[in-house]
Amino acid sequence: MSAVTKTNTGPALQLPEKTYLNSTYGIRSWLLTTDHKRIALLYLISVTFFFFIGGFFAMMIRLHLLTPSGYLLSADTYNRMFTMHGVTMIFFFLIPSIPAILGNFLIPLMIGAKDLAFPKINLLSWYIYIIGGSFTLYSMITGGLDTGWTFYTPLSTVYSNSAVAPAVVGVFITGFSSILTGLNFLVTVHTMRAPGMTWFRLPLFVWAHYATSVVMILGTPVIAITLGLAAMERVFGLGFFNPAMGGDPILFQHLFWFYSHPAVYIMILPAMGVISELIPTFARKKLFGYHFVAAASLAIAVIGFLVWTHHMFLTGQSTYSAVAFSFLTFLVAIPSAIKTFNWTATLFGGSISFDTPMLYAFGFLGLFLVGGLTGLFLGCLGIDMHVHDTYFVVAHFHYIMVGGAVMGYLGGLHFWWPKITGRMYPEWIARIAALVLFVGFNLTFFPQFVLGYLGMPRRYHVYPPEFQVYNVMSTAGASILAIGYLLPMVYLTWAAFYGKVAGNNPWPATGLEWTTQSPPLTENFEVTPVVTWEAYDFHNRPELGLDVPGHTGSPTVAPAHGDD
Amino acid sequence: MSEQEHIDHIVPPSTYITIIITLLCLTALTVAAAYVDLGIFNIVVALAIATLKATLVVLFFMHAKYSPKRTKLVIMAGIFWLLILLFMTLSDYASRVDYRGIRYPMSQNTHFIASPRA
Amino acid sequence: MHRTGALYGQFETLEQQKETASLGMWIFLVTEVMFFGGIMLAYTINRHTYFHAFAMGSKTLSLGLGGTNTAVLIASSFTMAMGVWSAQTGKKKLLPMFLSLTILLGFIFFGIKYVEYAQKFHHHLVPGRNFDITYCIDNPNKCEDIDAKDLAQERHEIEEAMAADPDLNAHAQLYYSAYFGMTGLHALHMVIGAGLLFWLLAGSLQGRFTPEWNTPVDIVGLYWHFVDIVWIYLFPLLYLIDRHK
Amino acid sequence: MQSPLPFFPDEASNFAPKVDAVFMFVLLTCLFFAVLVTLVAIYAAFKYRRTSPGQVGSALEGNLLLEIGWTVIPLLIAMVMFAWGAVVYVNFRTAPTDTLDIYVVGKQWMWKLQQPNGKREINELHVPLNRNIKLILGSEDVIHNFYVPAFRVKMDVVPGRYNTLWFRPTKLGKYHFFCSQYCGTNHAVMGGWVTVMDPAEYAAWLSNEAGDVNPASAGEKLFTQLACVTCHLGNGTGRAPSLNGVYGAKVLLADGTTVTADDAYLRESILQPKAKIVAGYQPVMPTFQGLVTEEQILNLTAYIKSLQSQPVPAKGAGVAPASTGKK
Repeated sequence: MSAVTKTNTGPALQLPEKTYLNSTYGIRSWLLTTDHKRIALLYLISVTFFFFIGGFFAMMIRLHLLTPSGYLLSADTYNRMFTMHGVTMIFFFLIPSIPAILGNFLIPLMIGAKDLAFPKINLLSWYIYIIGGSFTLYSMITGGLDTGWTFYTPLSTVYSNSAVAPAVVGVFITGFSSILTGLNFLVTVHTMRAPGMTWFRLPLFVWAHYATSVVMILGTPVIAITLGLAAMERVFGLGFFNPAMGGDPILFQHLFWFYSHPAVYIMILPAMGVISELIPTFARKKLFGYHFVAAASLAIAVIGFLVWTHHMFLTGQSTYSAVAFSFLTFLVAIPSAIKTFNWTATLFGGSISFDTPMLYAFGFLGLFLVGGLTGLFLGCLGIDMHVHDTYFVVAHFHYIMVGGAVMGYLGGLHFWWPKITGRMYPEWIARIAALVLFVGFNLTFFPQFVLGYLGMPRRYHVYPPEFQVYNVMSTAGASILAIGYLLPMVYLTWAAFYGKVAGNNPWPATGLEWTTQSPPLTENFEVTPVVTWEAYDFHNRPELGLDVPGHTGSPTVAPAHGDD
Repeated sequence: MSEQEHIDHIVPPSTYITIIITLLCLTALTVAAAYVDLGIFNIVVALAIATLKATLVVLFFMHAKYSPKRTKLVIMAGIFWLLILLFMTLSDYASRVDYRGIRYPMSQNTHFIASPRA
Repeated sequence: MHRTGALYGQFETLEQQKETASLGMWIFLVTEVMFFGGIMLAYTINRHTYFHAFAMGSKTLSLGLGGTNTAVLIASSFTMAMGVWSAQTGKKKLLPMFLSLTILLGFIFFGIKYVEYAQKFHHHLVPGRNFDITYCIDNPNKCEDIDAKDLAQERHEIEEAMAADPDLNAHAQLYYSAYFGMTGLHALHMVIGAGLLFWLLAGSLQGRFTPEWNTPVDIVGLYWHFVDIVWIYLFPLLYLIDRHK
Repeated sequence: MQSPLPFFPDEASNFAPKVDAVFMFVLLTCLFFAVLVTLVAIYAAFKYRRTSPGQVGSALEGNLLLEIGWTVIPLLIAMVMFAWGAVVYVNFRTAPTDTLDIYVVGKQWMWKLQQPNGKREINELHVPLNRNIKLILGSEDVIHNFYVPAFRVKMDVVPGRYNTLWFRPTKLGKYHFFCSQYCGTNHAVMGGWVTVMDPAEYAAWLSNEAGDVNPASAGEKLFTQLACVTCHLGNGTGRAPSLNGVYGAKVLLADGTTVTADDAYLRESILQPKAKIVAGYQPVMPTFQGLVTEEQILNLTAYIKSLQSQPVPAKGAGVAPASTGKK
């Protein structure tokens, strides 16, 4: 038998004496830290906080929609709920979730660096995030926000009676947090790789974050200036987007979607990166078509910038332009398809286990498949003219962002929890939670596809009674989903303090982050590692202690590096 | 180390002086050009001169000419994405025709309905 | 992470550190390009839509002040480049001098900009409730800084533009939104740049920058040149195009 | 929609079958791929499940032919989807020349429509069967969107410009239309009904007004039809004062004076809403001059009279509070 079982059950496992968690103490050592791992934990706490705020709004929306006439909230309150749900979830949960938590924690570990290139800027970006978040929370408390997360003008700049200015300023500020994170990642991947860590030995998680950073760098400034102009328009009466002054509200949409469409890739690319780690690890096999998956990430980042007006097919944009953008939209579907096929192909010939992270990976595959394919419906001009701005769109992007990004996020959190905390989460309850999430998610959002095709528009606080059946299903699903989100929050927190000690490499996995102790040292590695293996290569890594056919060496006497 | 030379390439002051004189001359030229009505070429000439000036600043003052390929890639990416933003948006405006067959911008009708804020 | 001399703990070598800082600055400048790109797009589309109003707006700006400011900023870029050269070649006396010159030129720019802004406030050309493109031709006694000949010329131009675009006042306001938006944003960047230059000046007076380690001078230089480039575009866009149509 | 779990809305325009056909093509293609990938993944997951703790997978790294295959084949299929969809859309954006033009104005939160002969409607659209109809869309305030699910068409209504939308109704009946671009508080109630009529009936309708017997109930119907109800909410939370108990009572105006809400006042308020503004409210009500006949004004007045007995809300009432009323 292999050493794996031994390392997992051996009684001798103890947390290492010195880790990044206990190197210094006190609130100052956390709030002024420049350690990327501690900053990642700061993000984890704040992002989770915003997730539950956004989740609360979501619950109110679903409860309200149980009946056609909506007994729970007034029209204005309902409008505030869905707007604040969108703003919180997109700008304060989805965009920072995987990059700022897992990316921050793992990228230096994965490339064998001691920290990110600019540790102080990394801390600064967390503070900017908190300041932006505070502005937005302030707007929620003082009058709320009822413009929709898209802030369409002139509703947002002239007609809305809610606290638009602080919310817009909050999102504007948070944008800089995202820019600085992206900048830090790009520079880090370029200049901080350990010896031997060539570009094509990088884990795909790093590739995905590289692509994400490109989008953050190039897209976010545009939303910043756009929201800046919108705020100026509301406060000082600048007129770029106000038709009463000759401005053009469609221009706002162009600028808004130039960022906000690629922003979808900021949300989904890191999740794809997580899945590209999970599948090879739990199939114990190299990822099928590594180069293609890496290239697909970059292709998504680039082509993703060329499709933004598919959100505007029915605003009266030029017909020619609509046709061109529809064409490009179909092109951007291809790299995602390539990734999906490669993940599926990786399973062949694998040695597949069904640990919780892998269940999330399977869940991601299924939900991303539905979400991605329904994107084709919306990119198709002839269908979009019917389903645009209906619940079909709502269902589609929740499949991508919740089904895709959040599944990836939770999968990654489970997978690296032993690295982050040094302790294992309880396996069985975690598997149950993953299943609950999958079932609850589908019950919540699948009926919305049907609702959309039947013609129920988005953002309705009351609706014709013929739509009720599907709304009831959706609300029932949302209740299950809520439990599915609460469970991991509870047991992961518990496991961080009382879970079983995990050891350095419990799965085992091949990444550089698993060669150091769990939780890692503040400097990550005792000596700078030298990389001699390809990503996800289980065959030439005898120190993992696996039964590789053709290798007879016992793991305990294995050489330090691969013997090829 | 060749890498080191790339980074610390020292541009002699004579080059800087040549560049600033060129830049000032180009500024004078563009101001002079503004006094001549070239029709549609007003904007072309003004932007061409500005681009030439910006290129000189990037290449010499900012040492891009002596920088590693990676830096040049970053600059090109920035320009490329800016062009995507400008031209793909303009492509919509340039090809807009409204139901009366009127092209943008003449189709923009701000007198449709007086809409003072309530 | 511990710092050893000029080397921060996360790096292995000084070259790596310098490379990283310079790459970081360049990438930041790309984000700045996109940032200004958004407002340039708003400008472009509105100029395309309301060309009469925008040409009219250009004509109300002073070419002398704008041109002088362009020259001033180009000169400051030159002194900055010389500053970087002084740091690279270890001219410890010249560096503070060139940095001070750069700051001085920056402040001359601010001074001229202030004169221009004050004029616009005075002439009711700031977007908002009091905006009135015809203010000066209606109240010549309140705009004594414009001489009678220019005023007559302006009256003629405004009447002509009004004939082509009856909503001239609203659309000229868009021009001034672009003018104040773009130059204001540029001025904000200049203020940040001036702050950084003061910080460099303090460092250079302490002799902190050597031929081996002058990264801060180098990257602040990049930033300053970028701000110059933005102005190189703003000048023709706001002051020059269609001025003499 | 008789089925308890409907999947398709009515197909009532020339575009409905076209959109549904593209939809079915994309749906079936996607279903095929989704099922394929799912089955393959499930098969692989069980076939290659881990049998011993130390087991590793094969050394398989990739296959160029497969990669090319699953790049090119989806690309070709996607191009078919794109082209088909684009054909339908271009047809939708290019209106024929023989259309019946109807002007539509969106306003927070009602639709004002005008037939070619000048006849006006609010939140109702009557169109003849099998005629090409073109709606010319404009907005008074924010962006709206005119959406008829049964016709499978929608178009944004953007302030500052005209958009158009055309269709040919192919089935008699009454169909919902919605505002599907979020436009503020009452976005969800900013909708109405499209009635597709027999051409002869339509002609008769165009030149006729239908009467109603009971003035108060006719007035109530009008009150909803004209979208008065979206602002004059009974509970006083709307953008306009509650009309409960207003009739015959004193009303406090913005300039501090009071008037008695008699028939003349109500008539004036309907036709020239900006003449006397109730204290605490903005002059947002559109004029109904030319929109309502004298008979309809009488009906509305009768309805407002019938609200005399309704409970007056504490806040947002049209009725002047007792203290100020005495002055």
